[in-house]
Amino acid sequence: MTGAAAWLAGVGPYWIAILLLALGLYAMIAHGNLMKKLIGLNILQTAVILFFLSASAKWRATLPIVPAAGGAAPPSAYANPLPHALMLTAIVVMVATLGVALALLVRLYRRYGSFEEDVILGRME
Amino acid sequence: MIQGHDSVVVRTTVRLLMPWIQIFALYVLFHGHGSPGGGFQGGVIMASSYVLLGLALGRQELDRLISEAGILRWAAVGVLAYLVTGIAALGGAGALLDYAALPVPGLPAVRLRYLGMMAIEAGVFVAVAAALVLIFLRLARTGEGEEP
Amino acid sequence: MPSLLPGAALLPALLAGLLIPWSGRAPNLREAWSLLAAAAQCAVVAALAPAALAGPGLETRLLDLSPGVALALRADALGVVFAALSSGLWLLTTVYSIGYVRSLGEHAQTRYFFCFAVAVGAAVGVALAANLLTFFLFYEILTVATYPLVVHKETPAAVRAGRVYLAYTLGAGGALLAGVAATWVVAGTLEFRPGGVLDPATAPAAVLALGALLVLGVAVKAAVMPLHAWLPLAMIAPTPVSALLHAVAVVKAGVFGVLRVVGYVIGPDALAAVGAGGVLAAAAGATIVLASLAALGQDNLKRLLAFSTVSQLSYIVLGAALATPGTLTGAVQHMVNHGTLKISLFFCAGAIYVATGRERVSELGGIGRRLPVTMGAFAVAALALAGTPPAAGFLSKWYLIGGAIEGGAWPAALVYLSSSLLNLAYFFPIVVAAFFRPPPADADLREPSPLLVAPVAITAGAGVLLGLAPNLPVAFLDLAARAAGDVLGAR
Amino acid sequence: MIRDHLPVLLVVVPLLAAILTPLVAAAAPRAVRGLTAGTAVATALLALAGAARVLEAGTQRYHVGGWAPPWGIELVLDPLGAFVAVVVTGVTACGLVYAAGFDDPRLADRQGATAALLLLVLAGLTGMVVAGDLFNLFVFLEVASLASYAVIAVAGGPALLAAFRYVVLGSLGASLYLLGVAYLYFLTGTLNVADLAERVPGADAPRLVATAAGLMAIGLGIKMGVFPLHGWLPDVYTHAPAPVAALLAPVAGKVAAYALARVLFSVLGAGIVVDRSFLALALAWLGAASILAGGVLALRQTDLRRLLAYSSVSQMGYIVLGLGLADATSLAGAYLHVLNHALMKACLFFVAGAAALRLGGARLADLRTMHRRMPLTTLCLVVAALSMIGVPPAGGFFSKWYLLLGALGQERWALAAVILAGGLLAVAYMFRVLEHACLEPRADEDHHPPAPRGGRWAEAGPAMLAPMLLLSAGIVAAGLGNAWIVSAVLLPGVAVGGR
Repeated sequence: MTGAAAWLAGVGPYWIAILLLALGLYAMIAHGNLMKKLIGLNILQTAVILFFLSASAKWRATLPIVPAAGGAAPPSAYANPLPHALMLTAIVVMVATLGVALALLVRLYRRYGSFEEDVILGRME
Repeated sequence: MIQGHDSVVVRTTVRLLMPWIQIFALYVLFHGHGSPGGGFQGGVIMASSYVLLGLALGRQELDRLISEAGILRWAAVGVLAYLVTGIAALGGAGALLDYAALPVPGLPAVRLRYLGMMAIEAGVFVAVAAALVLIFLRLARTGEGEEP
Repeated sequence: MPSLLPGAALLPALLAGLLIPWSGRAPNLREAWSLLAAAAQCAVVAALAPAALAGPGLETRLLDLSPGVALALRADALGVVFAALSSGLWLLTTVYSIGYVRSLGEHAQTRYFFCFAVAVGAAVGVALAANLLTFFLFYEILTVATYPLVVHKETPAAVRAGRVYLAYTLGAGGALLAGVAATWVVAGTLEFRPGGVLDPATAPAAVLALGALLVLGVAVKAAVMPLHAWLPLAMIAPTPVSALLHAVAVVKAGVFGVLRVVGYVIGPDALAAVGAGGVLAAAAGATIVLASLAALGQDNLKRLLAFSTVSQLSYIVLGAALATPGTLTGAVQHMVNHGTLKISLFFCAGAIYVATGRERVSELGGIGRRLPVTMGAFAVAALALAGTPPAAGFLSKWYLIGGAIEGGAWPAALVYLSSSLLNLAYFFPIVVAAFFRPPPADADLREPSPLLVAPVAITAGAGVLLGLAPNLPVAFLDLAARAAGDVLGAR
Repeated sequence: MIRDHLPVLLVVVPLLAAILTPLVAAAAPRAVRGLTAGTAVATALLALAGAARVLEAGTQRYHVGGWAPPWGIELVLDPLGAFVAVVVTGVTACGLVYAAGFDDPRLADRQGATAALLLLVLAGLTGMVVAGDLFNLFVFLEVASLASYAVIAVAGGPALLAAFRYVVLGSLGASLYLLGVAYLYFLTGTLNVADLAERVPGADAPRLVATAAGLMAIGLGIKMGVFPLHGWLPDVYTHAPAPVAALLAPVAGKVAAYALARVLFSVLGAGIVVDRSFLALALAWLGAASILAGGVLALRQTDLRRLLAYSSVSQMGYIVLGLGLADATSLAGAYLHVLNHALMKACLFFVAGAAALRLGGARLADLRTMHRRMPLTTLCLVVAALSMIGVPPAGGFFSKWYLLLGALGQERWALAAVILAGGLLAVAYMFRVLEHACLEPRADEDHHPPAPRGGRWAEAGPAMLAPMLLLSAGIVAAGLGNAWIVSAVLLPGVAVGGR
């Protein structure tokens, strides 16, 4: 394997996840626009999910499902399904969060006519 | 308010695609046992068909097919199906969601597991599809009437 | 000895606390509850005295407050003295209060009588507490229950005084709480034991810290200088409140706390071993003299009485700090004597105010001719407090001075003597002016309602009687001697 | 039969009711109040039954679907969990009865949605308590959080922005927690609490474990609203609908605190948070900072609910401080404060809600006539305020008492001083409230004041009053019964789960 491929197969994904995490956090802090904050949050959540998944990534692995016809693969050929199942749930949670947040943003926009936090605060008074 | 798309091509294609998407959604649901898929994934696909319809034909067209209140009820029914199946297992002296203990006489445990899981997945399917459509409908209301 | 009687001593106040708000719309019934409760409490506390004289006293253990620490009440000699004092004076004050608040048409009378009952119940709880945590519990309830009485007038000045009162007393409560917790950590017990609970091997630094926290906690209510500032301010409360709470229940709970802490937690020996007794004695001695001097300069009668209280309270603190048999007996006895006499003086101040609307010493010229009973009682109580034989003040001072000399504490004896002279110096001009100046011109000045005058006369008379027969109606002197013996006999 | 299923029923019953509510609301709107209040009371009774069962027969483990861990989902009800479950469900039951009686016309048309969401919050919170693995804890945390974001926004207006900020910060917290969970999973290959407790000590990766603990502590700290992670909290509890704030404020943070305690003491074990390790020190001082900062900020508030929100920051500090002190006495104090603070904060928020409804607002100035027009409510206010200050025998005193014993026992004088200072700050801010609610300052020195000025009787309805009075009684009962709670439930619990 070349250097880059080895890095990607090793700690690389972790660094990428952490980079995304930092990116999302930065977006959440730096922007006064609520929509951009929400996007930042989504990047951050995705980063956590990626981080979790990268632990169970396995080259040329297969599903841990025993075919009805028999002929199961050796256990070492299976990918660990648990992180996938967990992250599927986490994604559902993320989607639900996104839904709630968007609904709030829609109502905020209708009420105050802006996504900018300063503007909304100004109009609140 | 989402307006329908102008193009006849788009409108017709979407109409033609609808049943196939929905059949695919059902396929993913029923095939969740042996391959990737299941109620959640199927439900998302199911919801996407309605979202597509809404985007192509407009909100008014969609409202003729479904109402927000009705969808909310469907979502509740889906979760209810899940819970009722789970709780029914208590009646057979099993733990919650222990399908083998479902109080259906005359069926072997393997069959009960299969059917129980199917009922659960169907519940998830309905709930997820309804919830996602509901989110879409709510967000697509933007601009109708001012927030108090 | 296990018994339900000490617990029963709390019941009357508790029941009154429940019944008074219930009868808020029927003032006569409401006041009847107060009177009944006070009488019942007197009876129960009097019944506790024989066992306290004969042995360690009756004890009630209720539920646990903390693992290993029960909500327990023990009627030992010291406790019974304070409980009897509070109960007896509650009865008189209730009579007086009824006359006072009705004459003035005070607002929020239900709240007033309710808080009064709770405060007196808490004072009895403080008196009978068998351990530090129980003591702390009632001590805090006392603070909180008296706050509405201090701010009773709800004027901005009263609210400010209430804030100062809370800041001092609850701040001190924090120190006391720290001390209680530290006692548990250091000694492993919170029981009051005559002679103290500390292991003689306890590090001096720990004893010192413990003593500082505990004494600080109780010294604020005992108004030891420089922690006395709340007391003159709190005189803004209605006079019966000042009388009972700031001459009797609250401040006496403070000095009682000093006696408990010195005699039953730290122990006089441990205190002396770390040199803290001297510091406490010095602070108390300074307070006696300085507060008397401050009283000389007061024109407002209640403030004058407040500074006199500050001074007299430190008699007791000084007695506790010296810890000889004589000073301890005198200190306990002085709680009773000062309480009775000072309440009499406050009652007089209130009666004068109700009758004439006057609060200033300079306005009292000639008033004795119009209010002969009230001012006569004032004169008797003032002289008795200054230590004129054969009245009560003389007796306790006799023990205090004798004890101080016995313990070789000559400066303390001098402080006691000089303070007696100062007492005369600030009381005598009032009495002289009241009787020997020409009476004021307004003709309709006369004695106020008998509900006010009777308690005045009774307390002043009791002040004299306590000097002649100090063991009546409760064996105060014997109990005081017994308490001193308990504390010192455990050496 | 029921007693074998108690752990799962604690979650399923409110969940089922939450799902049924929209259906019932569509069919018979008037039945919704009875359904929600009844469900909450039933859940509280289940929690009591669960606690009785745990005390009698030991920890209850429940395998969902009959699958044993590590394959199946395990629910666990142990003494501490049962204690927290009783607190949470009991206070929530009071809150839902109160909410059912809270006849605010502005909320009438959203009643069904509000009720469903509140029941969902309850299901999420009980789920967090019984979750036997860290991931399900996360899921239930999010269920409770998502439902609370939505229900806060029901009030509209400023509550929308407050809810949005809560979404962002709360999701950040949940994500950080999940990141910490990922670390532990990578390290041990399991998420089950019992398995983790066995494997983490042997893993010999102290830095990784500490990082995971730190991430989870920050994540849950946001949910708890500990200073300086409390930014979302005051706005949320000020602007949320009054019954919603009254329901969420007392319990939501407590369950997060309980989760943190479980993570620190049951999962990571004694080796991590002990004897002034960095984490223990950080927690203790974070708690101390929270006590002081929350108290100081509360001093300046003019709105009762905002004041109470900052006081929550302060009181939550006591719990965190207890976790940081990390000995049996302090932990018992921290758990006891979960109970006491839930009781008194619920009572105070109920009072604030009743005042907002009946006196036209919950600013301190609005409380002026309260003592005359709402005497029973004022009584509840006084009892809860005294508990907050720490006047015995109210419960609030005793949790501070155990914390103080713990701090002094470890000779940590500064922390002991902070505990006492927090009490004095509470005196300052609560007596400000009491002054406004109980005194009507007179301008002059007139001793013959006129008869009380007009103002009609405005006491809240029985469905609102009864929970308040019950909570006030509970505050005193929790104080008088604290020795039993501590010696029978908490000390054995922390001995098993903690040291």
